[in-house]
Amino acid sequence: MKDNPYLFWGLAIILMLSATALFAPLISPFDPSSIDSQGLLMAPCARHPLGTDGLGRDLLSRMIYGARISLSVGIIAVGISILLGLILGSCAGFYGRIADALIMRFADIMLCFPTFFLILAVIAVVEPSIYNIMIVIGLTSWMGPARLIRGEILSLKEREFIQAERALGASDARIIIRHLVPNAVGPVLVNATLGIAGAILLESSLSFLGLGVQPPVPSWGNILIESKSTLGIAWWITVFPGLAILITILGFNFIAEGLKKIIG
Amino acid sequence: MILEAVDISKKFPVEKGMFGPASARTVALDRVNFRLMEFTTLGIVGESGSGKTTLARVLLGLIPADSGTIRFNDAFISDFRKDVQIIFQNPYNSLDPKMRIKDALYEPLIIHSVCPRREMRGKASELLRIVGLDDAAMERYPSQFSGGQRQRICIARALACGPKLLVLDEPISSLDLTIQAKLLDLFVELKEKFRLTYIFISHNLSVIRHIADTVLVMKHGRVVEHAAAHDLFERPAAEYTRQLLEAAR
Amino acid sequence: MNVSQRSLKRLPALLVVFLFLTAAQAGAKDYGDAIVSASVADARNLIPMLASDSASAEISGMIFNGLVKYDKDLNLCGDLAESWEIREGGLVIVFHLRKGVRWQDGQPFTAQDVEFTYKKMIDPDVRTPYAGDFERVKSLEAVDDHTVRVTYKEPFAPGLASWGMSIVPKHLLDGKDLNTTEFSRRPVGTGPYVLKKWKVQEKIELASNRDYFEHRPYIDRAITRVIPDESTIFLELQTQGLDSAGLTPLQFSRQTDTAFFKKYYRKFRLPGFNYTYMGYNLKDPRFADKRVRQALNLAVDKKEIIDVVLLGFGQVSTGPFVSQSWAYNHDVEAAGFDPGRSRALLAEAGWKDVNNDGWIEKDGRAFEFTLVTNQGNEQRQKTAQIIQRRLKDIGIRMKIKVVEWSVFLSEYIDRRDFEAILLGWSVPREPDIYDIWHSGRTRQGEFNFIGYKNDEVDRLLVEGRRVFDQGERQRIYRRIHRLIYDDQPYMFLFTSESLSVLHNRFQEVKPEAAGIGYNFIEWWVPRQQQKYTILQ
Amino acid sequence: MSPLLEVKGLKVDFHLENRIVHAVEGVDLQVRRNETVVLAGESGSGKTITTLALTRILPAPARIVAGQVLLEGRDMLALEEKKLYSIRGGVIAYIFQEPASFLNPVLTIGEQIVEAVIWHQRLGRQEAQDQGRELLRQVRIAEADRVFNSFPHQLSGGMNQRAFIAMALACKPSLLIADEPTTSLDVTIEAEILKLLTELKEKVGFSLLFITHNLAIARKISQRIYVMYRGRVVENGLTEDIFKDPKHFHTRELIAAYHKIGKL
Amino acid sequence: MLNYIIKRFLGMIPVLFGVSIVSFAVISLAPGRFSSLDQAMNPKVSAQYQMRLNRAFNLDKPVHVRYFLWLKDLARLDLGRSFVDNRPVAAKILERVPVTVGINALSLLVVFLVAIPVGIRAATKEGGAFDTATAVFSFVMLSVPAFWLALLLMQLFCIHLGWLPISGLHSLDFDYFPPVRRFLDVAWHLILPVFVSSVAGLAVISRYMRSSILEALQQPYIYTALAKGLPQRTVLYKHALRNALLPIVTLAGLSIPGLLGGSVIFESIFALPGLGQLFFQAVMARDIPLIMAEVVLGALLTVAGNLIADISYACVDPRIRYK
Repeated sequence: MKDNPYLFWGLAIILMLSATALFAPLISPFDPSSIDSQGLLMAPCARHPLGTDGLGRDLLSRMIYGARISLSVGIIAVGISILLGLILGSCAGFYGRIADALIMRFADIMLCFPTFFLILAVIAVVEPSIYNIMIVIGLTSWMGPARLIRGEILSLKEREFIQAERALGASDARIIIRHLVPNAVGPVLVNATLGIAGAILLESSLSFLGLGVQPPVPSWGNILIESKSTLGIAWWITVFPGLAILITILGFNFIAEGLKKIIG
Repeated sequence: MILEAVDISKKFPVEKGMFGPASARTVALDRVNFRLMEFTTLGIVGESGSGKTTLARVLLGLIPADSGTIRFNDAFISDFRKDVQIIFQNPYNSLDPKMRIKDALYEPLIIHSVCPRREMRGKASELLRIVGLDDAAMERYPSQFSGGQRQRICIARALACGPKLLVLDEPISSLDLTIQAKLLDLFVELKEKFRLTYIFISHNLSVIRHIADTVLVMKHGRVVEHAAAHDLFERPAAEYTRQLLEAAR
Repeated sequence: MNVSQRSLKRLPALLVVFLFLTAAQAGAKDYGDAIVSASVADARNLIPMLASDSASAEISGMIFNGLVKYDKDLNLCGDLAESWEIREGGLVIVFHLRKGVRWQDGQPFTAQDVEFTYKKMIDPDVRTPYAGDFERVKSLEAVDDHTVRVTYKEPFAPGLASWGMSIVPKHLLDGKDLNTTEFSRRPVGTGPYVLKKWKVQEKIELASNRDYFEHRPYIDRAITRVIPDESTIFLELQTQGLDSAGLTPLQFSRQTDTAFFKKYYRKFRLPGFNYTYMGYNLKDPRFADKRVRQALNLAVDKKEIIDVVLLGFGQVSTGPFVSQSWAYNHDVEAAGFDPGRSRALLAEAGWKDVNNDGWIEKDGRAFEFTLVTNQGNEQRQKTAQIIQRRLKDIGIRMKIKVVEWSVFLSEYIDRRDFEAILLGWSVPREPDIYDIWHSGRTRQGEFNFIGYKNDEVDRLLVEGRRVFDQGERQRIYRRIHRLIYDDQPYMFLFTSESLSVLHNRFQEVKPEAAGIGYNFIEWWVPRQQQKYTILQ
Repeated sequence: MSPLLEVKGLKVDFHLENRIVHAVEGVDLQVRRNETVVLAGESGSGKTITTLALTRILPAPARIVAGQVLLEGRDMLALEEKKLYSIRGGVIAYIFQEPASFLNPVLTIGEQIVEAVIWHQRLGRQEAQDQGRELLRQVRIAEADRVFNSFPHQLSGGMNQRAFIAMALACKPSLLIADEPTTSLDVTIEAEILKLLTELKEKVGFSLLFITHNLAIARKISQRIYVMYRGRVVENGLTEDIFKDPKHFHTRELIAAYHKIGKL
Repeated sequence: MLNYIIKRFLGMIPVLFGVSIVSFAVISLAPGRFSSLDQAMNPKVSAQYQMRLNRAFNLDKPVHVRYFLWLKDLARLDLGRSFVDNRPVAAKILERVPVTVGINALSLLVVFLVAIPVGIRAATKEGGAFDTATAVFSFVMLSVPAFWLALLLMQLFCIHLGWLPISGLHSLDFDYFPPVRRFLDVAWHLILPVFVSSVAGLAVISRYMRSSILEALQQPYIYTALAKGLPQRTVLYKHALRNALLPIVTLAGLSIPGLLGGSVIFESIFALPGLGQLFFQAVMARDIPLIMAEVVLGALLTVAGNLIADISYACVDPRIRYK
């Protein structure tokens, strides 16, 4: 592990953040949604290490709960998109011809839409709770992984050890599960970590447009957006969530780089 | 007679670059006929592009032939996927890099349920012993072996389900001469021990002379000559065969 | 004062400039400079009758005039009409038009233009949202070039105010399809400012109309920059990139008490023309019970909302009017914050915390409802969260649902598919609120979507429309105010003050009931302080 | 007469991530003018590394640790990099195993020949192109013009190797190093290339250092053979002596395999 | 070449058709309808007005009928009129294209002009100070949320230091400036937006270029070039670089659709009249003709971009051009 600094630091950051998210109720000094009309916009001080926001809520607590939201949005959204990508990608890659043409054309169509249009369309039908956001981001970002997996499987299919498996009489399903997927999983994992980073960024951009996670539930994205109007006098409400997003995505990018080194 | 190939033909579409006509096709196999006697070794010789590899893949059913039929004598070949196996040329490509040798050997045992789960380890180590490797190989990955050792593992895997016919597509061509010699001896030994039938494909005439009983010479997908090894090397009938022999001397 | 100005104009330009120089010391006002303000959205259509969005309405308001307008004390006074008479008990209004008024392209303004505007207003093909009041007119007749006689089907008091609608030039629009004419991008009006340049989604530049019938405005150019993001607007203010802008309570109180702002800007805190309310769906049995509505009203501390959300820049609202309007009934006292009485009233209505789990129930069902509000309005979301916590204190569980604006209208408001909504009304100067409170206005798309019905209020609303005398109307509307507040169909929350800031180089800016913009053509900037001077 | 090339105690190490591999452990060899010497050995014996070390075109991880390479008396290892430019291609030229991968895929054959001629003989472009076409005819390529303007992937293995030889001989080197030039070719074409090489050697006059693991070829074309095993020269001598009376066990093993499946 | 392009164009039709169907369905079936009301509801706006609008815009007809009406107009290349201000949709899009395309093209230019040399230098000096510095820069810039960076830079450069203008494309009296000053004024306004929008691209392309060069330098034909005695510079810039640039060409081709993809957030913070804003406002107001026009246009560009990427790759890589 030591000879792979990227992976080491990446995992360190993400584990620390996951711990924060997991034990949020224990380590958060205040209830994130408790409004204190006397303590509006207090600068970072002993009582509020990261200061308070426009409604007098403690920023540190909101950031800690925000970690829970942003991380879970990232991980679950990418989980869905990777799962979908895996299924559709391997079918397109393995069964080829019609399946390939259909799935890839469908991916082309989906890729033509700007992400927020797809997301808006779904959010307009289902109101923007956290879970819907995760599902929506997942449903609208499977095209990248699908293409990647299809490419991997197309190249693997020609390799001789797959022909040998066929000659041994292995069924298609066995070949896909036992041989194609394990060999394709490396690059997919790298794509997944980058995907998580992308999903977290996307959630914060959605909050900017008012479509992200709805207040009072805190996510780094909507804390950051609410801070826009107080940038001049309350720099901390803008700086800290931004830094948190930066560090988290940096962590995932490091893991991706580290993984790339391992799978070569 | 263990196998008879009748008028096997196969064409491949040729990619003429992104903008060329897609319809041009090259001939890979052109009405190939031959019979294979049980317990013998049929050598197939030809230069690259002669169609020998395609023929191997057609025989294994990995690629469908455009026309022609392959008739197996069911006295010998009752279960096609069990009784007919293949060894490829490039040892670095024919083993799943993500799978331990133990699991690679288990694959045929599981697919054809050759023996119950608990006996598989024993069977696997026996197979390794047959091809001259020891149990230490079990837990290691393909990347930790030399080319020669990997080819031995492939042989062990092919033998796992007790095949009758082994198609060897240039099995030793990419190895050093000394290792080629050792593997040839292994092939001969295994043929006797398990009463196998070989189809041995190579572009190296001296290897074919060493191992083949009968020889098939192929050029541009057609069988140019089919004769007993001894006759072919002494009195080649076809002009092309003479050229090959001349070039190799 | 008007006559002397006009004669000056006929002198050759050079001489005029000379006169200015000499006149400057004598305390006369200087011409020149520009005022730069910002709008979150670009104007959509500058034809006044089609300008349904606020940005278009504001810009077209400077280019056109109506027959009447509101003066600084919110009373109606003449604009294009010099005077008017109410005849036959309110059935007929005769307008006497101002003489010598010209369109910005030099053509004279006549009664034909008024007749043309009226015809277009009631033309079904013209997509104007303001046709309602004009459909009450039985006939309009241009007696002569400067007299217009309007006859109503029945006396219609708000009719007079409806003639604040801008008049459009017949000679330019006759025979054209108003919905698609290019006129909407290149309007010609009678107003103090002329459209000079419109760069889409960037800026709209208006230049002063030298021949404006009152007098030439002192400020040469009025520029509106389109900046979609509020915080970017505030950043521009901090570098004097803008001369005037609205402020949020936070910006007004904390961010603008810096030396920079005190040095260059003047802050204005003016009464707002709006109120925010929580509307109940009166068809819901729980809210049909008046005691429940009054109990909820007692449970929420409006003062706290104003302090936290508006930082004190707002007043508690006690009804559908704003305090600076003559229709407002100052005797109506806000019910105050009394959770104890609220619980008692709820108990009286059968809502008690039977299994004392902290939530009150009736016939086994907990009091739980969802408040729906629209996205993009931070004040409403914060208010909802405070109400949520206060209702929790008396055992009522209220969920908040924030929905995108157009979904809010079509799925909740139009379909009456809500238990309670958090919304606001902008209150026009004319106090006629028939469309919101009359029980006849509850069909799809109409504004009495809470389904309010009070016979006396219905009768008074009709009466208020018939009577022209303001004293009599005042008595009616004050009565309506009392009745509605007692009925509590809405929990009236607050009226937020309009906070704005203006660069201090502009002189003669006097805040009045009608705000500060009523005398815009009088504003001027001393020559040496002028910031944007360009060689014409 | 002093030999054209003399290598004394050449040592080359490979610095991999966590270990050092001694690829060449002290090699001594000589090549006289117009002589054909074979460097025989199996894969991993260090024969290719030895030849690349002669003009210091080793891959990054390789480092020359000791030894001298005397070319007409001058030690190549001590020379400054700039001085080597005139030697490489001018005095010592190379031919490699798979012509397709050792030729630049995006440049025409002509361009790759011309650039060497221009660089070494400072000729004008037009003159260089004429000389290039003449070189192609010299290596018996029938349609010299077509080949001159084609790309490597449009030509057969044999044709590419002929072009490669033309390129190597463009600047009339005195020593041609051929690293298994025919291993990837068909038997018939292999014979043609070997015939071409010997003919050119007689006509143009250069020494040939031929690297192979195939003793049949070694016996056919060389006067002297060096046998390499695990980075050392284990035996050297006249070709016939080696075949008649091999001393080292590895040489004997090679000869035995040759007799069994090496010759026809 | 031609029949390949024709084949690809024919392939495009189903995709574009699919896109138009999906977007029409999505936006028509999604709840919420076009309404002219601002968020500050004005009671003076009469109710029948909404009915008139629905009739005027055929909103009262069933979805499939409306789709065919739209398709019929599209066949006549008439994209219809925007609900919001009744102006022809084509005009509304065209007037915004220069801004969005301009900024995107500029940042693409900056990205490729800066990232390629940076990538090359980082590769040739692998492991050196420059290499690690660019690596850190790339990682941070890849991870930073663009609008957060924009806000902070605005606060620093525009407010605190006052060097740069905050928003907009032109200074106030731009129309009265002499041509040279106009050019400088626009350039001055574009410094921050172009920088922020090219930051991510810079990071990606420089990393990509670095790994592409390193890979090319390990190819066998590099040994041939060295063996010919060519100097280090020629080996790097002629042999290695030309091969390493191939994937970059594809990346450039694939970013063509991005040219028209304005970023909503970006344009609202910098108050730039781009297509991103137009599209977002259209979707929010359910301005169906405008949405359909932009979606189909975007799809056309995406597919065209892919084609251009493939063709440019073929032009650059002879292995694909001729077989």
